[in-house]
Amino acid sequence: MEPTLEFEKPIAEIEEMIAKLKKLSEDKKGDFSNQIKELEKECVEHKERIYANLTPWQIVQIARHPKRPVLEDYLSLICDEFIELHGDRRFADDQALIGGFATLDSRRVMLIGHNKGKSVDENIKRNFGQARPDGYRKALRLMKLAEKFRLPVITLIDTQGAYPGRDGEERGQHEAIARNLTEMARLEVPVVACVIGEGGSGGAIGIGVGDVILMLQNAIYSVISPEGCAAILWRDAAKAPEAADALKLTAQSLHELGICDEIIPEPAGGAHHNHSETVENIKNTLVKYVDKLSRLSGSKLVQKRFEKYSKIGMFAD
Amino acid sequence: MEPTLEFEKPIAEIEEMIAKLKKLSEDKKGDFSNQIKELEKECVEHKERIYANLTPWQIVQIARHPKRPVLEDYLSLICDEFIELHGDRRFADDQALIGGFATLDSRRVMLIGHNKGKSVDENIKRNFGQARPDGYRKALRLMKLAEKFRLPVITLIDTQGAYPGRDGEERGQHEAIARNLTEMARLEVPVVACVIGEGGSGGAIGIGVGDVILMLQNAIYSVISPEGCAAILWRDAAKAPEAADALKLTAQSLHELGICDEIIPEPAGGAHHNHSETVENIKNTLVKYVDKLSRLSGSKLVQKRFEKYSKIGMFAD
Amino acid sequence: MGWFTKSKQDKRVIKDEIWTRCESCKAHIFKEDWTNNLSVCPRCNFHGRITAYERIGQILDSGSFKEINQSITPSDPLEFSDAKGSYAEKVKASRKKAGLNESVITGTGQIKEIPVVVAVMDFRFLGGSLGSGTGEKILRAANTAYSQRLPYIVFSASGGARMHEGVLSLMQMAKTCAGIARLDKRGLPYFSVLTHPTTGGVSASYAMVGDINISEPGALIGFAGRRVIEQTIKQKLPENFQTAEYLVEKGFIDCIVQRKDMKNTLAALLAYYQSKR
Amino acid sequence: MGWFTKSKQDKRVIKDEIWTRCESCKAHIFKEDWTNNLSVCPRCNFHGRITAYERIGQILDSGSFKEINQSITPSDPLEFSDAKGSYAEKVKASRKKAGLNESVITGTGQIKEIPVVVAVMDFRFLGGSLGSGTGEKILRAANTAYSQRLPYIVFSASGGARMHEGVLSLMQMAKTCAGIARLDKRGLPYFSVLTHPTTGGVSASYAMVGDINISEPGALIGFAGRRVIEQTIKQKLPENFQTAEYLVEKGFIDCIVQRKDMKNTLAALLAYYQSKR
Ligand SMILES: [Zn+2]
Ligand SMILES: [Zn+2]
Repeated sequence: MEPTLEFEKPIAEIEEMIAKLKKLSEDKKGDFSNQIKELEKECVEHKERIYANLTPWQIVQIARHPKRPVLEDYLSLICDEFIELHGDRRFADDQALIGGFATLDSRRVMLIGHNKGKSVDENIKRNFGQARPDGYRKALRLMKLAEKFRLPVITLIDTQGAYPGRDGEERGQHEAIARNLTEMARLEVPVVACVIGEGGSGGAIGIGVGDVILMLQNAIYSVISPEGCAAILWRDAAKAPEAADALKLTAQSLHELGICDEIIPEPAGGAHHNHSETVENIKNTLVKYVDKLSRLSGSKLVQKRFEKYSKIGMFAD
Repeated sequence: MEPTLEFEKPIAEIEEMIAKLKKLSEDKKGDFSNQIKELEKECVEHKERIYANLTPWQIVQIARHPKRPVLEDYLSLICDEFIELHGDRRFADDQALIGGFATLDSRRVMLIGHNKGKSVDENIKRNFGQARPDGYRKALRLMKLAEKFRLPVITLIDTQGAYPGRDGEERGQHEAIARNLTEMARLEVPVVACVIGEGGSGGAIGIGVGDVILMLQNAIYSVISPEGCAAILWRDAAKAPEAADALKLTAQSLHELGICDEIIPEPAGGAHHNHSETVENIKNTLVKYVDKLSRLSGSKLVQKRFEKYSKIGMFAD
Repeated sequence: MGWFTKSKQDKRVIKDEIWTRCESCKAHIFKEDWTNNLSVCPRCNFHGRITAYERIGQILDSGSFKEINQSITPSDPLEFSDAKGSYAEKVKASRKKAGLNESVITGTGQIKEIPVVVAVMDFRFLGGSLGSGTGEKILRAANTAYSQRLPYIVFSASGGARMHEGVLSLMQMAKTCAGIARLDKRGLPYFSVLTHPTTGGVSASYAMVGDINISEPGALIGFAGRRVIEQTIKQKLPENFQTAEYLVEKGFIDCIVQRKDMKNTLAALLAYYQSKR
Repeated sequence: MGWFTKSKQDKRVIKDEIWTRCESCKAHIFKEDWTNNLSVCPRCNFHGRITAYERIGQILDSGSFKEINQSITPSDPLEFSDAKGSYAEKVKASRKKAGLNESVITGTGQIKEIPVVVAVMDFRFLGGSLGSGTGEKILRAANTAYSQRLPYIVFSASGGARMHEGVLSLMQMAKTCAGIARLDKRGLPYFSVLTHPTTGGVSASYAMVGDINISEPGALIGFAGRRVIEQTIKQKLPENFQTAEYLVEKGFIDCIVQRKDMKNTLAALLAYYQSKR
């Protein structure tokens, strides 16, 4: 597992010792089976202790882990078929946010998601999953196409945020996101939104208005990055761990706040430890909600979605 | 009247002579009343002969006359109010094609038109009325707004054509025009299209799908400019007069072909000879059709519009 | 006794009482002139911030405003605290200073006898930030317009989302837009007036999806902050970047209206909606 | 007797009979290889032009095609003549050469047993130009799809409007799009396949408003001609300007599909429409 997160180092050290002892055993340099057994026990205990008590800031690091599965992994592992559809029919085809027809367990859907890369080259082409207005407009076009074809929409959210560059601003990042929020509210097909990694503010919600909002166990969803929040409210970006805590950005917190409808479990230590287990969990949950929501009429879906969002928020009156 | 068209020169010469004789009379240099009377008679005869037998190529020149009234003239002369609404909500506000709420004789409408300038500076800002995709997308946005507000749409067409530049092509001149053709076909409010000067191919029809198609008497409407047609089919742009003849691009020809529903008369020699008369004619005709079409329901309008366009075309079967 | 004999400290107090300094051209303007000119700088036409109730006074027919949901005020759902103190304290201070319970005032009223529903943001309350209460009030006002079939007009003035309410604040973007979508479905007009400044999450939700988007001269309107963008692109931005005028050029604002003309313009625009009802 | 003894003239004849020269890479390819490869260059993957009936053979299930409106053919509404002769003569020559009555072939058929309506343009007939007959056939086919509630697929290949029919040709852009609008209203899918070349008035009407726009590799797709644009901007254009690949980048084409995969891809796409019917 590379690179290892700071708080995972004790585990990595034990695992390394176990590996060394096993090698010695294999090379007939002695019998270390007792030591190995004890270390393995210790390792399990360590894991349980560490992973059961992750701080929000540790979860942020898992959500951003470079080996965490990204959209491409889900496409290849959960889809029997994916036909990418390109372009916003206005200006560009934004590779930071892609979509197309997909088949999951024989369910045909429109699948849309932020497209983080797995390498530097990919990330340059895909702008690290930070979409421009063209990306959001493409997403909307595909959602409207799904509505015409009566297909459920699945969105997989994984972005630091919408791209804060000059050209994005000039082409109306605000308008593109605002338009999506408005149109998604009245889309007459099921919309299943799932945060798979980082749910970064406007860039996340721009494809995130769902009948259900799902989150992977170590995904985060926040109004601002912990670093950004710390820089503004603590006047010190290094206070990001405190901000991460205060912002209540974990799946657990969002579930308690009534925003996240279901948390999809990850393997101990995070999705990057076991892609296939994560993928199986997410696929089953997506299919469950697609099936459940597909039983409702378009107008019923819109009505219930309106009621869902009407209820979000806490204030005194 | 400046500048004078080639075929109007005999008239201009006689008018100049009349002016000189009148000046002499005023200066008490003699009595030229008989000569003046004869010349005036000759002038009227000349005008009748020339203006009654204008060739298509001469009409092209009138349609392009630099003193011919442009959109701005109509806005100020036929509208009691005009509130310009800007922008396509995507990329730009194209000043080559503008629109907004307008009031004509107490009728409230959405008025959209190509925006040729009256000076070099204006024409640079307005790109000589040659719109980019942003202009066509703005026009569509305003038409959809009119539909929401249940307002009739009036389009005033006056362009050499859509802008054939690199950026227009890159932002989808084809898509923008095609989209307008498709959406205008199903707009559930009255659409009155009127060619006031040049109706240049795709750039014209891009705002030209109407329940009625009106043309000013000396306006032209063509699939290609006479020069362009001559360059391709005659391999000689100087054959534009022949091409203008062959293309059947005058209001009279289009009326005979069943495309132009009504020809709005211009003063003898063309609209540039008398703006106010032209303006009065056009206003009355627009109001007449707005009133007539406003009696039909949205779905009836769409059905009749579909039938109208279904019938356009001549072929053997 | 002439004021020349006063101490420096005292002079400044008097100065603040009778002068207003224009945020844009830095000119000192007699406070009375400033107020009489609707808080618009007579020198440079900068449209200064005004309170929600001042705005309502300028736009609605006298005596026609009936406030709704006045008592809605922030709770502290995350029990949020930062280096400078707790959210709860900030709210308390802001309520006291601005004399408001939330960053938006909503209600019904008339513009030249045309009945409308309005929501007017007030930047003094936590920088006009979008909290749960703000979103709730903007949605409820939209719902009033929906059920009474009235035009809806929102005046925005906001620094963006309210971090202290975390994702609850972010969700208000979707919540308010859901209300706007419903108005559109029923064919009801929604006008958005973006005043100085309208940025972040508010620019990326209800403020940008008006049937007609209106702004005041010089207003700052943007999604990402200028400094964030400059860091991203490692270049300086043009002077007029993110001004209302720039947004007209880029196609996002229908028209810029002087404050003194705002009421007349809104009435004129509403007339186009009314003409076929 | 070996062919070395033949005259130069004779050699060229034989060469033309057995070789095809690729329009793009200029390679000489055995005609049989060329044809077996669906008229796609085995060297550079250039997708050469094919006839409408060849296309239909590649796309529709064998024997499923039923042509409609075959007899529609140009009249000469403007009695058009230019320096090179009359339109009537050109039509006559084109009919004879291509063995077609118009620049488009329309009918019903099946793609992997999914019933569809298709219109397939043929560039050999007056450069695939959009005449009154073309527009009529494309609209009538759309109407067939409308009344039988079937998907509609149009394969475009066109130099644009047909000047010889004047404004009647221009009006076909609106006429065909009116048919597409009606399909959309009824929720019927419309796929546009833009093949080499699709330019001018056809690109600016039905070819560009597909629910899904598909193209073949390297196809030329544009509104204005390259030379006209270069004259306008007084600059050279990039090499790949107006290619299908360029249009994907610019956001106007959903996907580029190899000719050999076209039938399978269309069937796969149609399945997404069919799944909820
Ligand atoms: Zn000032
Ligand atoms: Zn080749």
